[in-house]
Order: sequence, then structure tokens, then C-alpha cells
Amino acid sequence: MKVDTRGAAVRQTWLGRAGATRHLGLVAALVLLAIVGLVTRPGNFATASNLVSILSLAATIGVITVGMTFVIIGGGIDLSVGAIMAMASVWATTLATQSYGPFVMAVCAILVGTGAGLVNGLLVSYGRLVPFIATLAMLVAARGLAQRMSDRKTQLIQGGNKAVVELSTTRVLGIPLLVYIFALVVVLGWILLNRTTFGRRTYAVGGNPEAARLAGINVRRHTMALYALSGLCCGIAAILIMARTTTGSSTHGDLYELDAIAAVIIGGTLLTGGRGTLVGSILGLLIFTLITNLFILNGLNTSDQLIAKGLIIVVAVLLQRRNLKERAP
Amino acid sequence: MKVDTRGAAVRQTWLGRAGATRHLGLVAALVLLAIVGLVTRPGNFATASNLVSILSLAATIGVITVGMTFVIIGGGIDLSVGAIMAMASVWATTLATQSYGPFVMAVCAILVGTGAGLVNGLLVSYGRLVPFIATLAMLVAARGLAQRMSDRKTQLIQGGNKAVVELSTTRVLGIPLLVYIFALVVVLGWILLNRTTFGRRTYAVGGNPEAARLAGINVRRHTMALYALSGLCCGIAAILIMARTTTGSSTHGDLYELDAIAAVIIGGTLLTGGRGTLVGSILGLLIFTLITNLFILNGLNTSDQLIAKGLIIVVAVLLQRRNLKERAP
Amino acid sequence: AAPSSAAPAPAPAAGGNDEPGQKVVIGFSAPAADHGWIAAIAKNAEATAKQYADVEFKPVEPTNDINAQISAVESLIAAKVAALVILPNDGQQLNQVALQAAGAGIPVVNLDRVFPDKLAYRTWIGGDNYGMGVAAGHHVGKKLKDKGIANPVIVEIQGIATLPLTQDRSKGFADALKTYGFSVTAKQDAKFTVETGNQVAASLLQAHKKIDALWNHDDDQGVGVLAAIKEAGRTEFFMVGGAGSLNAMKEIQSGSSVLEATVTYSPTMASSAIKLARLIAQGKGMGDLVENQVPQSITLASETITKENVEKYLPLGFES
Amino acid sequence: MLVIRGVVKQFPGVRALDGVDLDVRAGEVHCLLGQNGAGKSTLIKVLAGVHQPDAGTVEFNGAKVRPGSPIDAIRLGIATIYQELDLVDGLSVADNILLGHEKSHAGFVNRAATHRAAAGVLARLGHPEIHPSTEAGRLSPAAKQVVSMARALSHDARLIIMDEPSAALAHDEVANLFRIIRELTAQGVAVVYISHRLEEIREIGDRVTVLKDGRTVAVGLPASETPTSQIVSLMTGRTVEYVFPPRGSGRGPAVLRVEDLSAPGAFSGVSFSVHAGEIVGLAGLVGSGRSEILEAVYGARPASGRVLLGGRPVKGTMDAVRQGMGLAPEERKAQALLLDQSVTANITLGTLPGFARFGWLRRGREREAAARLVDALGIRPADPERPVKTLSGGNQQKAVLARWLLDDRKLLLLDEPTRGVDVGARAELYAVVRRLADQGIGVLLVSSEVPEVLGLADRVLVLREGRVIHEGPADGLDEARVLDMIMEGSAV
Ligand SMILES: Nc1ncnc2c1ncn2[C@@H]1O[C@H](COP(=O)(O)OP(=O)(O)OP(=O)(O)O)[C@@H](O)[C@H]1O
Ligand SMILES: Nc1ncnc2c1ncn2[C@@H]1O[C@H](COP(=O)(O)OP(=O)(O)OP(=O)(O)O)[C@@H](O)[C@H]1O
Ligand SMILES: [Mg+2]
Ligand SMILES: [Mg+2]
Repeated sequence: MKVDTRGAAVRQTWLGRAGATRHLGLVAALVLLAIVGLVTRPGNFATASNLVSILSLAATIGVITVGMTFVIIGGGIDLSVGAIMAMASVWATTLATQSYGPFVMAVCAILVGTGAGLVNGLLVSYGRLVPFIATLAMLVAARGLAQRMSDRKTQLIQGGNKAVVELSTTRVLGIPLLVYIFALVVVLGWILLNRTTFGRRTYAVGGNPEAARLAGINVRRHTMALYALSGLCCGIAAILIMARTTTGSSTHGDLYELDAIAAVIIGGTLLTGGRGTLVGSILGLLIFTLITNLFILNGLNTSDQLIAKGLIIVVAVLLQRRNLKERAP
Repeated sequence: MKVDTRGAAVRQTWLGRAGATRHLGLVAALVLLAIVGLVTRPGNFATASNLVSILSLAATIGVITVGMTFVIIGGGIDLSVGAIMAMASVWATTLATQSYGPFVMAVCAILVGTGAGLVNGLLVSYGRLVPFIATLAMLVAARGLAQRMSDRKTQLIQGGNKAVVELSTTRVLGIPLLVYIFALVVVLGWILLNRTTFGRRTYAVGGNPEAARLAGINVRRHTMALYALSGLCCGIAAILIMARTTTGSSTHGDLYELDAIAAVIIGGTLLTGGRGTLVGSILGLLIFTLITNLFILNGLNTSDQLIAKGLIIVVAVLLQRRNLKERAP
Repeated sequence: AAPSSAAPAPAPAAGGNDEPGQKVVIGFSAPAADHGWIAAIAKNAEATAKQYADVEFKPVEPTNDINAQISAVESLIAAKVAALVILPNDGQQLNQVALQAAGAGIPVVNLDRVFPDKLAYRTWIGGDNYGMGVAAGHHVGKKLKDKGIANPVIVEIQGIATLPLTQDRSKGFADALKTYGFSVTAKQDAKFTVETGNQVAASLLQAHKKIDALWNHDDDQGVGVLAAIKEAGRTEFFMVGGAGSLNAMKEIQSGSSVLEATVTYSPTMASSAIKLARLIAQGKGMGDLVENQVPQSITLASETITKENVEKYLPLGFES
Repeated sequence: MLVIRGVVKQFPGVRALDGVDLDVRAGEVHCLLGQNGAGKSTLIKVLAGVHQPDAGTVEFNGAKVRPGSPIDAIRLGIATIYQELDLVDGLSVADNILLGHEKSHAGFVNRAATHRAAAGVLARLGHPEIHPSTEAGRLSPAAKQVVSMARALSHDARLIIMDEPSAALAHDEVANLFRIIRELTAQGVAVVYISHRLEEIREIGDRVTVLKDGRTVAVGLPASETPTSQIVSLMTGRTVEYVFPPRGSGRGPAVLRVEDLSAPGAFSGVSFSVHAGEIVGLAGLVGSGRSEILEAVYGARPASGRVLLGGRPVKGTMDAVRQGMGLAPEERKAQALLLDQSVTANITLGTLPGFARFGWLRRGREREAAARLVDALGIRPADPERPVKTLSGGNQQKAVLARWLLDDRKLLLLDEPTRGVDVGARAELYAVVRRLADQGIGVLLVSSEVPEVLGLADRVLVLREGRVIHEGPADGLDEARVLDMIMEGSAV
């Protein structure tokens, strides 16, 4: 039968797309940027230390992007990520917490992050607030709390707790530990999204909450779990930023929400939920990081950087669009 | 027939809601805030000059909120509003532009705003970029351009062009001209949204673009017009901010996008488009402005302000939610 | 354009320090120039560097994100520059990467916001935030005392509240006022921009129907503060500014403004920092001093500009 | 007036139209028949300017046309009622009807005229009770269908295309629709009518064109003279119409007991039970509360009274699913499908835990099970990895049903399960449902097609205004009797 053979043909293209070609546009953009780097700064760009530096820079916000990907695929949005990270970093570096040593500090950051995420989740799923508003409120309140707790001062990690800082300074195979943590979070996130019922349900809840509900999924509890997961990622990110800056501060993570959301969306995830990939988000994030790195290497002035960044974003997405041939909004 | 009676019953509730009770939650929140103001600062809050001051503060971002309401109801989002306003204010206050006098300055601001909005619209509807990304790119690029054009300096409005500043200082019936401009924009926006085919089609394009297309609406052209309209509002806002601060600067309008979007959403407009009211957005905006005013009147410090603001947002929306009894996401 | 006024051409210094020496690369990292003062810092640094044929100036992306600034400095370390001039977003948070530079044998000139760890920098040069507050406090206190006002309403508009420099300025202001038996009635923080200054001032003026004195930490946001004051038609008080922008000086000069003084925090320090970095990299000392090496720390004095002495300062004013 | 020759439309991987011919004369009702996925909707979308054909010609009123967009088609005088309800939920009924050709002056909407025009068309459709200012999103599916029709009628069209307009309508509504169609054709308007209900074709159609796998296999057969068996065999290659499987032998213990279930405004005092191995049908008018009862039983809608599954009370939807219920809801797009996801992901959504160990998906088993059902229900194209939104309407419906056929459910709730499903596939579906019942599952069936209820169910509950007015074995009932009961006392 006709349909049969053609069906098979479609399936292959489609499968193929899911694999390699799906992110072709993003990969192409990355490659282009890398070529620009090689041409403009041949001696600096392709060095191991620069690549490590790019990954270290990407790690903190990368971990946050993983959580954000889940929330957005699940049909929500989380504006509070940067603020939650700041609050977790402050809480974990108060004198009181520091007195218990580095392990408790890390646990503290994770608990604070997850707790704040849980509050977001409660507000969204049981308080029935629009995610934008609930997490905006959290953004504002968490920054305020972080400022209060730290008395607006930057809190240094003390000598006895250098173990935290060593995540950034200790290298294995030349790569700082925090890059490994980032990679681990990405891998675990990928498995959770693509290989478990939790991931499958995330797509369902984001794509059609009513259908998910009628299929017996506890949409509210799942939504809550998604925000808690995002909060957990913020807690982990707080540990990484503490390691990198040796401090906890209420100013950490300013505007991370915008960067993380942008990375997720450039990666092809729809803001309306139900669709998207983690790999795309990470590629999107790397594009942003690479842009920043190239600017640093080339010492462009800020104004030109901004203009160039705007153009690059448009071109990167057009490249991707061309590849996916999606429909207009 | 049965359908008859039920249909009618539904209709009445709906009509009633559309009229008075629809914004009851927001109005209640406003009244509550006003009471707080009266109780805590009886001598300062309810003075004519304070009320005028609140309206003047709300005017700039209010004009932007009008445009944002259209874009969001139309199913989009515009992150570039603050940056476009900044760019328009800078362009209108360059020495070259200023040499042509206040009228040309105003026209320049409006043209620059509309032009940038048009570019957004082109990127979204013909370039088929996700609105979030297209306008994010515009945000970044417009700030960069504004910085370049102004050489990062604050550009003062010169003596000969004080007519611009007089929008802020000249008062009719005790109210500065710029408040009248704000009111005019709101009224025109309301008429456009509720009494014209353009408004009807905005709801259609946002609510169900496919249905709109099938009904013979040129969805792309309409989408483009929405972003241009938002840009136009940014241009008008640029004139107001120039009047208020006597300057054009690349730092104007920082984070306006977040405030405007938050006001629109608190006002009951869905981020997914197709539903919402302009009155709600304006009420949402006034709530934010009132909160800030109360904080400063009472001399709260920023950290406490932030915490309180987060709580107030949640409470205001819960009040409204209780009233609307909408479905969970 | 600015540097011609802000950074005077090097006068032939004693000891011939301006004579061309060994060629050095000086790296420079500062926060994003979204503010007149910071913009002046970046420009002064660049302009001064250009005046020396033996200096290659290597600025990196200014950013307000700590994480990115760390990366930026790392890239300069990797490029093995001869000296680094760093104005950190936050001294504490960049301390570690500065230590890394020191570890790599690169001398760091710490500009303005200080690293807590002395090992992290070779020389610190910066303004005196506490002293700035003190200067403003004395000006306000003395004037009100002279007028014989008993319980004056003193209002303070700060910059970004989370910056240590803001907290230092406020403390200096309060301490100086205390010596006159006065205290600050109300304070609010703006964000160093014209617009935020305008917004905060508009509401503060509503909160206080009668004000005696107002100190605004920053002349950039001061433009907005002045606009709000004019719009409200308030003239019953006097205002003191901060930093010393050209605008503010012109206002003071006019004599018709509520702004009657400003306390300096001059971005010329960036020019000096580049000069210091060059000297350190070339192993020279400061010609006027006896020592063979550049000193470990230099604190600029905060001066008070009033109508009387404004002529002298005008050439140093920066365009905000 | 409309002549189509050799139209071809290629989608990525599927040739939806592969050389279609069609002649429509002024004033006739031309029926388009074909199995699910035959290409009917695609053909009318080509006519309506939604899709551009890859090859072939379209002649309208003697002139070659090539509608590049819906606007062009509307301007030519072609109006369309689409298969998927496409209303804007946030707009009022009147605004929906006049969307794109608003009654306006210089851009300002004339609200009174809009209201009048909308009320006029609705009255003409026999639904004056749908108020023009009601928000469209709040209407029942049936009322939405009426509004869609009203929109098509509001254009002064020469040709009106109706893609399964009766799928969401009940018996009396269909009669109403036919009255309108006759009025239109009397004025010389041509109607292209698509339906899977052959008796409707026979009643309203003048000529019939049959599509199979994207080709026309018969053009312009006279509707009244062509034997049903011939039409069916043209479509499917077989000769069946409604073939209801033989009823089961015994019924087991009660699986579901519903006691005094009431929801204000929807239904009240509903009590009944469903036994293992039994199919219970709910008959009633649109709006008689059948869907609401199903949802209440499923725990998806608040109601007072008791619902017991196997003797245990059901607490909410999650509990219902856990205890072994499954609901195939009425609106597949809004309530059932994840349009962007694959057929497999859609099919396994309800029974996901069965394909997982400690939350870890066993994708091999999942794919295998889905492939089995795609095969069993004849979902085409037979590709489980295809996104569901690229399937035809009827095939999407089969995917919805497949969701609950994967494991051993105790009770299936089927709300209009055959909506948009073609004749051949219906027979397969009936067989599947009966086979499940024979395995000891209880089935509660809602259908607006009375013959379907009578033919498939063992026992029938007749509902009127939210109350059960008759309960008894299906054997003792005929269609006329049921219609009598459900209409009795109503305004019709
Ligand atoms: N947008 C699309 N992308 C890919 N394939 C499509 C698309 N739309 C339809 N198809 C395919 O085209 C074929 C014809 O579909 P069409 O909707 O025309 O069928 P139909 O005859 O209307 O069936 P039904 O009776 O089920 O509504 C089907 O195989 C379908 O999967
Ligand atoms: N959310 C709602 N708001 C207002 N009215 C509603 C709502 N949902 C349903 N109705 C009304 O309740 C009545 C019952 O609708 P319902 O669709 O459940 O009936 P039904 O017997 O299942 O008929 P159908 O065959 O159309 O499914 C309809 O008249 C509809 O207008
Ligand atoms: Mg179809
Ligand atoms: Mg129903």
C-alpha cells in the first residue's frame, strides 16, 4: 500500500531529525561562533584553558537552565531562579551555617533552594497563581530576604570551609570539579526527562493539562514537583557560585532568569509548554556563553557587544528556524 | 429547549462579571492599599499633590503597559519596551535632533519607537522568530545602540527645548500635562481594543491564530501591527520620560519590561493570549505604583520593601483569583 | 572627549617617570559602563594608557555579572599581561581570581572597590567613601547649625543599596551629622540612574512636606532628583551632591539651584591607576616619593565643591 | 459550478491527495465519502485556500482559481465549516460569527449591527437561544458547532463546504441542519457535505464522490440510487455498514454502582450500575447531561452521591484511573490528545506505570504495545512515532480510544467514541469494545447516534434534563421509541 511505504519514509526522516538534525541550526551557530573565535583570536580561543573557562562560566547558569527546561516544558515559567540562588548562597554562608562546616553548607543551599521552589509550586498549583506572577513575587521576596539575612553585605567563605571553594579550584584531568557537577546535572536531567515516567508526564502536563488530568495524572502535584526541581537546581547552582566567587551574596544571579529562559527558548522549547529538549537548552546556553567569551577575548566595548549580541541571537534562531521550518505564531 | 435556559444563565453571569465584578479583586487590593496609606500616613497620602505624584510616576510605564496589553492579548510578548524607550529618548535628545526644536524631538521619539517596534513585528511575523527571542534580541541591541549614540552620557534637554520639559511642569487644573497624555493613551487604547475591528482581531489572533487565519484575517500583518503599536507607545513614553527627567539616557526604562508584563498579567490578561482587558492592566499598574509610593512614604528600607512587595503581589492575585475562580494551569 | 578635561596630560613628572620605558601590556576590567561615573573610569583609563607609547592597553568586556567578570579576569591572566587594573563589581567576590593573578605573578592594581585580602593586590587606589559621607555631613551639619535650626529634616538619597560603598557613605554621613547632634530623617536608595533618582525623589518629596537638607550620593542620579524637585516646585531646602559631575558643577556655579555643593569622588582615579600599573610593571617608583617602589595603598581625599571653589574643579568634572 | 481535476497534495511523507476529481453543481448537495485519512479534509482545505495544491486545477464558476489563502476563498464565495472546531474562545458568539468580516464603519465595530446579524443567523439555524454575547469558550461542543455553521452562513457564499458538521450534533440538531441545507440549495447555493453517517448521505445528498487513499474512486454517483453496499465497498473494499457484534452471554457482578449522583445544573438523582461484561448505553439529547455524568463517575467533576467501583468508593480522577477506570472524552483535541507528541506517547499516557519500573520507562515494551494497537485499530499511517497532530480526525479518535485498551481496565467510559470514525473502522471498534466486555470489562457508552447505542449496548438508560427516565435492555427498544422518550415534553 502507498501509505505504508511512505509512512516508513516519514518515520525515518522524523527519527533522524530527533537525533542529529533537530539541533542542526544550533550546532551550526556554535560552529560559526567557534570559527569566529579561531579567526579573530587564534592563539587564545582554542586553548584548553579557554575552553575550561567557558564551561566554568556556563556551569552555574547551566544547572539553572536544566531546571528551567523542565518548568517550561511543563507549561510554566520560573522568574525566581536567580533570586533563589542568591538566597540559598546567603543562607549557606551565614556565620551560623558556616560553623557547621562545608557539608552542612551545601545541604543548606540545596534545602533552601528546594524549599523556595516548593513554595513556588504550592502557589502555582494549589494557590492557582499564574506562574509568572507567583515566581515574580518569589523573585522579589527572595532578594529581599537575602538582603535582610546578609545585611546587604557580601559574606566570605571562611578558611575552615575551603572545601566548598575547592569545587572551583581543584581540577581533575585539568577540569574543575564544578564542570563535572554541571555535566552530572545535565545527564541526570536528560535521563529524567527522556527515560522516566516523570519526564513523559512533564510533557503531558505542559502540552495539555486537561488531557493529562483525565489520563489520571496528578497535574497539581506534578506541577509542584517541577518547581521544586527548579528550586533544587538553584540550590546546586548556589553551591557552584559560592565556589566560584568564594562568597554568598544577595546580588548573585541578577537577571539569570532572563538568560536561562532565553537559552531554553533558543533551544527550541516552546513557552507554551509540552515541547522541547534539554540538549537544545544546553546548546542555547553554550551559544550565549560563547558569545560572551568571544567578546571578552576580543575586548569589544559594551555598546558594540550589545548590538552584536542582538544580531547574533537573531541569526542563530533564523538558522534554526530554517532547519525546523516551524509555523508562524 | 434546555440549552436555552442554561445558555442564558451563563450569559448573565458573564456579562455581570465583565462589567463591575470582573476587576473586583484588583479594586479591592487598591482600596486596601489606599486604606493602609490613609492609616499610616494620614497627612501625606491623601493629598492632591501625592495623588498627582502617583499618577505622574505611573504615566511613563502606563503608556508602555497599554502597548504591552495589546501585544500579550495578541499572543505575543515584548521584552524590548524599556530598551526601545531608552533608544528613542537618546535619539530625540542628540544635539542634532535638539537643534530642530521640541516638535521634531517628539516626532523623532515616536518614529524611532514605532520603527523599532516594526522591526520586532517583522522578526516575529515574517522572520517567524519566537516573540520572546525576537524582542530579547531587540532589547539587547537597542540598549547597545542607545549607548553608542549617547556615548553613554546622559543627554540634557537644552534651554530652547524646554517645551518638552513643560509637559511635566505645566499643570492644568493642578495636574501635569503628561498625566493627560497618559489618560489619552489609555482611552484611545481602550477604544481601539474594545470598539474596533482591530481590537476584535487582536483577541482572535491571540486566542486562536489558526481560527483567525481560517476566518480570513491576515494574522502576520496583524501581529506586525501589534508590535509596531507597542513601539509607538514606547516612543510616547520616551517623550514622557524626557519631560520628567529632562534627559535622554541609555539607562532609562531599565526592567520596564518586567513591570509592564507583571501589570498586564496581574490585570488578568493571559500570557497565552486571547483574553484580557486594558482596564485590568491599568489597575495592575496602579497597584504597583501605589505599593512603591506607600513604601517610600513610610520610609521602609529596600529589603523590607522587596519582601513586602512579594507578599502583596501574592495576596492581590489571590484576592482576584478568589473572585474569578479560574482553572488551575 | 572627556579625558581631556578629566585626565590632565601628564606633566613631566619628577624622576622622568614618563620617559618611555620597557613595553608593557596592562589588562583592565571594570563593571559595565551603564553609569556616567563608570563610563568616565573606563574612558580615563583608556585615554591615559594611550598617552604612553610603551603601554598596550587590553580592556575586557565590562560586565555587571560577577561570574562573567571572573571569566574576564581569567582570560587576562591566561594572556599573561604585565599588570592588571581591576575595578571589581564586588571586591569580596573577585578576591579569589585576583589572588589567582597574584599567584601567576601578575601585579594587580585594585581600583576603588577593595579586595578584602591584601595578598590579592599589589596596590590599592580609590576614593574615600566614608570620607565622602563625612564631607557631606559636615557641610550639611555646619550650615544647619549656622542657621540655628533645631530639629532639621535631613533626607538622604543613596545609590545601589547592596554596594559596600553605599553603606560606607551613609555611615560617614550619619557620623558627621552626629557631631552636630543631628540625624537623618529618611533615606531611600535609587539605582544610580537618572530615572530612579527621579522616581525616588518624587515620592520622598511627597513624604516630607518640609525638608531642610538633602544629600544625594550620586550626581548622575542627581539629574533626575533635580528634575523632580523642580517639578514639585520645592525650594525650601538645599541639596548636596556626590561624585562631582560637570552637570552638578554647572548647577552649583549658576547659584540659582537648590544644589549648592557636591562632594567629590573623582573618576580620575582610573588614570592614576593606569599610571601606577605602568610604574609597577616597569619596576619604577613614584618620582615624588623617596621609596623605590609604588606604595601599597593610596586613598584619594573627598573634596567639597561649592560656588566659591567651583572654578577650580570644573576641568575635572566628568560628563555624566 | 466547481470543477476539480487531478489535485495532488503532498505532506512530508504522506501524499494526502493523489489526483482528485470533483464536480459540484449549483444547488446540489454533493457528498464526499471516504475512510479516515482518505483525504477529505485535505481536499476541502485546498478549496478553502488553507493548503496550496502541488498539482491540479480548480475551476469555480467557469474561471480557473487558485485560492492562496482563506481570504481569497471567502472572497470567491466559498465558505467552510471545518472538521476541528475553530472558534476563538475569548470572543463572544457574535464576534466569532462575524470574525474577519465584522460589521464596521471606518474600523469601528457596529455592535448593534453585529449583534443583530449574529442573532439573525442563529435564529435561521434554529438556535435563537444561543445568545450572541455569550463567550464562545463557555459553550458546549454542540453549540460551538452551531456557531461554526453560523459563521459559514454569515458569508454570502455560493458554495458551502461542511466537514463532518453532524459529528458533534444529536439527532434533532441534524434535522435542523438538513432544513438549513435545503433552504440553501433552494437558493442555488451548492453544498459539499462530509459525513461518516451513511443514512445522512442518503437523506440529504444528491450526488456522492468517494475518496480512497487520496484518489477519487467514484465521481458523482446519484445518492439515492446507489446501493449502500456499493458505496461501502468503494470506500473500504468490503461490504458492511453497521455490523454490531453479537451480544455477550452472561453478565458478571456489578463493577460500577452509582447511587443518587447529583450535580446542580447538570443532572440529579442518577442511580445505576454497570456489570462486568456489560455495555450500558446512555441516550439523550445534547445537553441532557450525559457527558457530565461520565465525568462525575470518573471523579473529574464534583457531584454529590456515591460512585463505587468494585464496591470501593472512587475519590477523584487519579483514584479512578488507579482503580481501573478509563475515560475516552468527548473533545479529543481539548481533553485527550497531546498533539505534539507521538502516537505512542499518546496511547500509553494513561497506563504509563505499566510500562515503567521504579519510574524508569521501558520504551521497547511501550513501543511494542502501541504498535499492536495501531495495528489492531487500523490507525493510519501505521507509524507509532508520528506526531498525533498529523493524523486525520478519525485516526486521532482511534488513538484516543487506544489509550485505555492497553491493560485490564475494569470499566471503560466512552463518550462519543465513534465521532468522526469511518464505517469500516466503526465495525472494528464495535468488535473491540464487545470483545473487551466479553473479557469481563464493564463499559458505559454515550453516543448521540441512537442506533449505535441500541446496537452495541446491552442495557440502555434514557436521560432527559439530567434525569434517568427509562432503564431497560436494549433488545426491547427501537430507535423511534427512544427518540420519543428523549424528546417527550421538550420544546421541540
Ligand atoms: N498537516 C499535515 N501534515 C502531515 N500529514 C497530514 C497533515 N494533514 C493531514 N495529513 C495526512 O493526510 C491524510 C489525509 O488526511 P485528511 O484529514 O484529509 O483525512 P480525512 O479524509 O479528512 O479523514 P477523517 O475522516 O478521519 O477526517 C492522512 O493520512 C493524514 O495523516
Ligand atoms: N462550563 C460550562 N459552563 C456553562 N455551561 C456549560 C458548561 N459545560 C456544559 N454546559 C452546559 O451544560 C449542558 C450539558 O452539556 P453536555 O455536553 O454535558 O451534555 P451531553 O448530554 O453530554 O451532550 P453532548 O452530547 O453534547 O455531550 C449544555 O447545555 C452546556 O451548554
Ligand atoms: Mg477529516
Ligand atoms: Mg457530551
